[in-house]
Amino acid sequence: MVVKNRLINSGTGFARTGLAGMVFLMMLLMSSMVMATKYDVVAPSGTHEGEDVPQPIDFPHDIHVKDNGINCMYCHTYARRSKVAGIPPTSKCMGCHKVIATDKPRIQQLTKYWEDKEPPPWKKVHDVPDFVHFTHEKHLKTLMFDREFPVENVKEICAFCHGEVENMTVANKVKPLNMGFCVSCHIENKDLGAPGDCWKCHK
Amino acid sequence: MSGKMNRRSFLKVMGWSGAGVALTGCDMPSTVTLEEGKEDVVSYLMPEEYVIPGVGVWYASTCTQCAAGCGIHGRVREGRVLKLEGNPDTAVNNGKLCMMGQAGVQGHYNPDRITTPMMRSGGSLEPVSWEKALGVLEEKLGAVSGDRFAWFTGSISGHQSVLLTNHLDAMASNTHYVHEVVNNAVSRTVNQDMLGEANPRLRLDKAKMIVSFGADFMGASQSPVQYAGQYAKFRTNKERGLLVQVESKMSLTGSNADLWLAIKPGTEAVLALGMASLLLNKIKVSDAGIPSDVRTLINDYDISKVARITGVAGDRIQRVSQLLTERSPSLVLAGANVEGQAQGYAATAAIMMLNHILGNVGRTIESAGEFPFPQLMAKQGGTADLVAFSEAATAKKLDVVIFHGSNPVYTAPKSLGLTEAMSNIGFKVAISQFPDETTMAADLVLPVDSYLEDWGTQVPADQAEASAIHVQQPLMEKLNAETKGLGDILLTLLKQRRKDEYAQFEDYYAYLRHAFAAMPMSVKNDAKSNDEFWNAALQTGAIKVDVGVTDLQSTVVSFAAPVMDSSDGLTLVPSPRLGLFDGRHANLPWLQEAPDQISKVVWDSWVEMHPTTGAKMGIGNLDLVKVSSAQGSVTLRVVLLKGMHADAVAIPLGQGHEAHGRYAKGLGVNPLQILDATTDSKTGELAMYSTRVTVKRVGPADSLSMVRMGTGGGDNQVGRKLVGTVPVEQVRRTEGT
Amino acid sequence: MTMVTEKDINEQIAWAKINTDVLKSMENPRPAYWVTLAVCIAMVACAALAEYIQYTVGMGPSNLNNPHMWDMYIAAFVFWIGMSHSGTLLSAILHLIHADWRKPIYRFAEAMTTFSLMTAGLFPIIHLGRVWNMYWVLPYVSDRGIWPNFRSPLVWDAFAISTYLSASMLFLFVGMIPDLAICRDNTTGWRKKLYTILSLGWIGSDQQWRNFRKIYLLMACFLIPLAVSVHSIVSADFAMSIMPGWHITTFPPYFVAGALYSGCAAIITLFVLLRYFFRFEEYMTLPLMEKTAKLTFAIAMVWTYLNLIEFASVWYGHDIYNKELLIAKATGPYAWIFWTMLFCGSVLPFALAFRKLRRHMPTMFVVSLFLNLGMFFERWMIVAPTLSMSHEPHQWDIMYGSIVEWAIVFGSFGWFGMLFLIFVKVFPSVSMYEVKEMVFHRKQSLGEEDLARMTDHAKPVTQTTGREGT
Amino acid sequence: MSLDNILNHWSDYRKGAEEGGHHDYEHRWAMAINLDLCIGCNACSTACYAENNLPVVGKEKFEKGQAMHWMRIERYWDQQELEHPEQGASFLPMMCQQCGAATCEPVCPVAATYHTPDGLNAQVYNRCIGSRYCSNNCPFRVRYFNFYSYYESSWPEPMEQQLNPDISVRDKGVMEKCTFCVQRIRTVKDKAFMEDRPVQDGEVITACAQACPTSAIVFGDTMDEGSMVNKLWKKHQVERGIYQKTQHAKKNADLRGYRIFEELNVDPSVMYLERVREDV
Repeated sequence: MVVKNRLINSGTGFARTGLAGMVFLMMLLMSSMVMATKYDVVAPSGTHEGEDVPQPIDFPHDIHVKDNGINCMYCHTYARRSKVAGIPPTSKCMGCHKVIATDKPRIQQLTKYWEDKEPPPWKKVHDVPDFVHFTHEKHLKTLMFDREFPVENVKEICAFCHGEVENMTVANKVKPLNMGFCVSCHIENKDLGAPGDCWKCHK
Repeated sequence: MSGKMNRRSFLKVMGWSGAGVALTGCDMPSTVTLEEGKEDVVSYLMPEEYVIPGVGVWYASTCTQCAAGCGIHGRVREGRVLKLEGNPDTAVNNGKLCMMGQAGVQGHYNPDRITTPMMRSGGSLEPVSWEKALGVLEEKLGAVSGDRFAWFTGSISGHQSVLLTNHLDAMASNTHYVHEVVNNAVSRTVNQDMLGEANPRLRLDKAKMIVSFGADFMGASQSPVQYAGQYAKFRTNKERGLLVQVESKMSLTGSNADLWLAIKPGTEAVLALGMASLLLNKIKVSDAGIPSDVRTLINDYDISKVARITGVAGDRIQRVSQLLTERSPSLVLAGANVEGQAQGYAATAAIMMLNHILGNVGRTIESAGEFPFPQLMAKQGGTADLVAFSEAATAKKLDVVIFHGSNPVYTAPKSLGLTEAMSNIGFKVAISQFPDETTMAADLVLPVDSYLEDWGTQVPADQAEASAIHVQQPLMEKLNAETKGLGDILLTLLKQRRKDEYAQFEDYYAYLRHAFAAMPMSVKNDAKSNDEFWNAALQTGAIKVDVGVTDLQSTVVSFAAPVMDSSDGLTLVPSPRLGLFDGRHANLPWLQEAPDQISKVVWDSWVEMHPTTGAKMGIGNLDLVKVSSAQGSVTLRVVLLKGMHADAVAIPLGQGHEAHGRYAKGLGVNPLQILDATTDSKTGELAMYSTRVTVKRVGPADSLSMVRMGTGGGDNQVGRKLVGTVPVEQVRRTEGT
Repeated sequence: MTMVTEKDINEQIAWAKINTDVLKSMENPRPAYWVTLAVCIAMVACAALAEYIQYTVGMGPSNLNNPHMWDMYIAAFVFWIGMSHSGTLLSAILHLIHADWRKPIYRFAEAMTTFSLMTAGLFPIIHLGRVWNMYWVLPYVSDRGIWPNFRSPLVWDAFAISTYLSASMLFLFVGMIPDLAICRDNTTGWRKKLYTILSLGWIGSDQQWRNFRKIYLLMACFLIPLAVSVHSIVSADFAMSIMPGWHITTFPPYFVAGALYSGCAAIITLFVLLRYFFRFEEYMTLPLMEKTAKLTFAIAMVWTYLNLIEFASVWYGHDIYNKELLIAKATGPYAWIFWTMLFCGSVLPFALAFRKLRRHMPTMFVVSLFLNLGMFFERWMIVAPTLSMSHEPHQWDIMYGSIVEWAIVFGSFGWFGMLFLIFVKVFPSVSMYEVKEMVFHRKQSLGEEDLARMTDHAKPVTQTTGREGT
Repeated sequence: MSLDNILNHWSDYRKGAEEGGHHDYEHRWAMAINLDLCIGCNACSTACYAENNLPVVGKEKFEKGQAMHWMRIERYWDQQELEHPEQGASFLPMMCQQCGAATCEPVCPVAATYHTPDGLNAQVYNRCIGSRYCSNNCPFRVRYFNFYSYYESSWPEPMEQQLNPDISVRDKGVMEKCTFCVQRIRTVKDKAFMEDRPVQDGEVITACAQACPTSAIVFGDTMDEGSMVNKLWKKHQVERGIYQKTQHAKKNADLRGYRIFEELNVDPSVMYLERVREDV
């Protein structure tokens, strides 16, 4: 079923000869039957020169991810439950920073917000246009949970679209996140059930 | 309190992640290049477990768009309420919601909402602070006492109503004017006299046949959604219900009748008596319990006479009467056009009598039972209070009046002279959401929360099988910091009078929590704690109340013989409609743009007239005409419709606002303005349907904003099968229904 | 039709005279010219303004509405496409069948073809809701990997029209080369530069003539099927739909006939104008007008016949919607347009059957204008009523375009006029070398051959002309 | 409509609607509307405005016929010969019929409208260039075109806060139409996907069906055997596919189910049940 749907609704794709197409589809059929989950994902290609976005607090991703090895989904906890990854609630930050590194200026900044009962006005870095329906949860499910991909390495999957955030302080857009970017990946990963139907993403 | 803090925190409006507020990028350039860091994304301070950004959450509350008090579910996302649906847990509307309810959000987000308190300085209303406003109010209220102070509201129920009553007797006053244009006041009186209950429970779904004398129960009625739901059952019953509608202007209900009979306006009582005489004298139904004078009255109305007076064919009357006896239990209903006659009481009584004769009482008209919290029950309005109010005002009997949820300046006929009388009232306070006519006439304006921002309880007057108290809770944070909830305002006013008694309640929320806690165990259905009961109530949006079982009495009161108004001219039918209703919703664009169900006109007023009547006066479709009564005249366009009696013209309510925001202002005309001030002797209700008018053509045909019917083809199916119609026999055969 | 036919052209006319006459027509425009040109430009300006409004505000101001998603724009589009067929007919088809009487008049017809195509091409673009995305109908490789819908007649249009336009432009240009050479040799200043470039170093050598003839013939052959296909495809815009009044099998021939019809009518109009203003009486002679008129008459009859076929097939067919629509057309709010169309299209052409009238230029002028009016109404009658009275009675409605819409439609005439006026002053609107051929052949047929005398006469004018006849 | 799609599925494309077209469906969303219960009250229409960010065009534009009501209630008077319409009015809720053999799809030059594996006629707003051919070729006339840019005029501050984030706000020059509330379908399907289960019947409900006070509208998946809507279609012997097929299926001509303009072979996804009236 999965395969069939992919065939009929490939609303996108590059020109290729009918023969090649047929052969390709044959391969798809067999392969997806044999080892449905055992696929290595082809990461989308493309780079983007994102400008530096000044944030209320220069949140150092590198320290949290690289040095302290905190999992992305620990803070961006909505990613697996919702279409948006979400910004961690201030309470979560304070969970640790009531005690940790309280002497650091940035932490004091944070604490100030906390005491004023005002969440920091974070700026959006990664965004898709409002007419696009993108869900983090489905991508995580297909790319990670369904493939028994080790959760601790989730950052490799996040990196597909967000780049290596572990090496940034304030996150910075390094992938184009435009239609071509999405489409190329969806075509490459058809066998993971990446849909080609326009209405899957356009709303 | 803490519970509340959390609540507010999760009601916080978040960053609108993809809220569709930005354009689609359909404009050029065709691909949106998103700049990073332009949009804010606000995170929660402390999230509730069940609130996930990007996922809509549904909260139960209660609709206050009309007096029906349907339960609603509001879809909240990122702290904004987006869409209202019916609440499946409330029996009144179980899961359904009418167009007015749907448009509730537009009232809430309306650009013309009043955002700050205003006080009249010099000629105009100037913004002031709450402190100032309340200070002045306290002083004014201090200066007045007894009946020189009054509240003027629309139908009101629940704990707000309780507080209001308490405030009245804190002011040692007992003048509370309750005014509704769309009302069933006369029927309530008649029911009270004949059945012993003002609001018995109508069971359309149990009836095998309904004869409705202009009762638009699915349209502008006391509980449209509830009766529409009952109608659906009525139609889908094993034995499909038969609906006969007798009226002089086709209503929404009439347009769904199996048999629609046009009757000469004002002669409904005669028809009822005629049917009674058929039933008693021809078909020999028992006349037990009918007072002798009524019995003799009935005998005067033989079929031929009735047919002559009403203009309804005799054989039709006979057939319908015959069917009524065959299709038992049936239900006979009297509508606003019957109640709103010079002899409204008598006419309504005559019609209700048929239910007695046919033995419908107790079968399709049930007792609503004993509601355990009488103080919470709805104070339903009528027009009698409007008359009383304008008299009091004219007689300079009022010093301070507080208006809420009603717009008398707009709804009162000129003949009542209210507009002038308003100036006789020393100090007029309007607790209002929109700058409507009354609010603009007030000296002090207090901005009130929309019902989607406010706490409260509503008790529907027309309860469904299971009686209930409906809970109203804020679905989002206040749009404007300056507005206050009605309950909170009432509470503040009470604190001004009875500090000691009400000081304990920090705000209306606290009061409600207290009141709920105080409720008897019977309604708490074994909730462990008060909090649990409270949360359950918020979740379901309703508290089921056991009203026990009582029986209705079935008597017939003696009523005056119908007097035919022989004066010439056409009778004006000021028809309310689902949508703009009595004009209160004229500021909701969705409802302005929703075509009138029958004439399909939008954004305007029009006068409906039968083609023959038009032909007689040389008036064509869409001509500009002047409709004049003794009280004045309005000029508007004609729509020729066959769903009219030749002696009647109908002008829909709702338009003709001089204020009430950008969407309402300056559109169409207000037929209420030209009504006579005659009242029904027995109930004092305005006889809204007895005004005689003349129609004169003053201009050529021109376009009226109607759904496109340029070639006139739009009115009929020109042989295509768009809406197929089949006889009921065929359906019985195929579907066995 | 009398047996004593006078000559299509006076074969005694000297080649030199031909050159001078034609070249003269290209020089020192009279005030009338400037005025007309100004008027045309003004019309274009109005249209541009209207289009600007439409572009910024949206399609709303054009009064298009739910039933009428298309209106005058598409009608005008079809009209102009139709206009473009005559040129091909005269130059290509008649060329193949060796009807040499075409020679004096095919040049401006061809120009007409090109320019009306350039006008027609604008309309599908103008009527788009999002003009800035028009290139999406062309297949091009992008990282999104999306393509146009090759099943849609509009895409076929895009291909067909662009092909036809480029082909007809090329045909016009190639056909002009020898004349351009003549212009080159008889002008100075910017004109000389221009013609030098355009004439591609034509010296009239035998080799060049041989190639020229080959390529010209080849293109003629190529152009004819193209012309037919283009209008068939345009007709597909309607015939491929399921709407009553559009979903009609006979549309392709019907459209082609209509196209040739309006084209010929337009030729007559311009024939008269050029003959009068440029004093081309000697080249655009009455017999030629007669021939053109007869041709037009024949085509008019074909068109009428196809009309009747359509009516009959609708009338006796089972498509009730279609039949209702036909009746509505004839009796409903559009009746006046419908009957005007039939009168102008089928009755009026009988004027062309009378020799007297055929030879009376003012009459021909007026008649030809009315023929085209009829053709314009025909297009209107194809587009509008179907939308007004389609399947869904609730959406029935009549609608007449707004000022914006009409401004753009009229502007298109200005646009066409402008292009044509510029053409006639920059390029020879009568083909000199072909007229010379014609004269030469007519002489031959008369058995008089005096090349020498002719060339002598020709000498003073230009060096090259000497070799031209050969 | 991509090139590889044509190349790969050429033979599929040549399949007629009677053979299910070139589609291989996951779902086939469909409706059954009981006209006997439709009272013409406009609840569905207004609900649609609320759900789908439909602009309010105002008096003048409405007069011009540029209104944007995806769900419109048509009112017809039968018995024209009588002096009064004694059997009331005939109401018809008319929205996009999501045809199986939709006539709007093949004519769109840029394939902005196409058929989804859910059996819906998708309209991709961003792809649309506004040729309006689709609307011209729609026998039901249910496609609405953005003749203006309504964003400022129709949602003045703070009304834009009511806009539904799950569906975009269309700008000028774009065609739009009823989508069977695809955003609701999408949400439910995502949910089902996350829970590795099929979509349940009744889980997806369109705004109109949810609002309808008389429950005249039933929405569901005709490929789900147990679904309410499928049962209704079966009961009334109306089948997907074109005329001949449906006529063949309809053994009992007296059954109330029918599809509008069946004879045009567009295979609508909306089945109407005839209005019932009793002669008195």
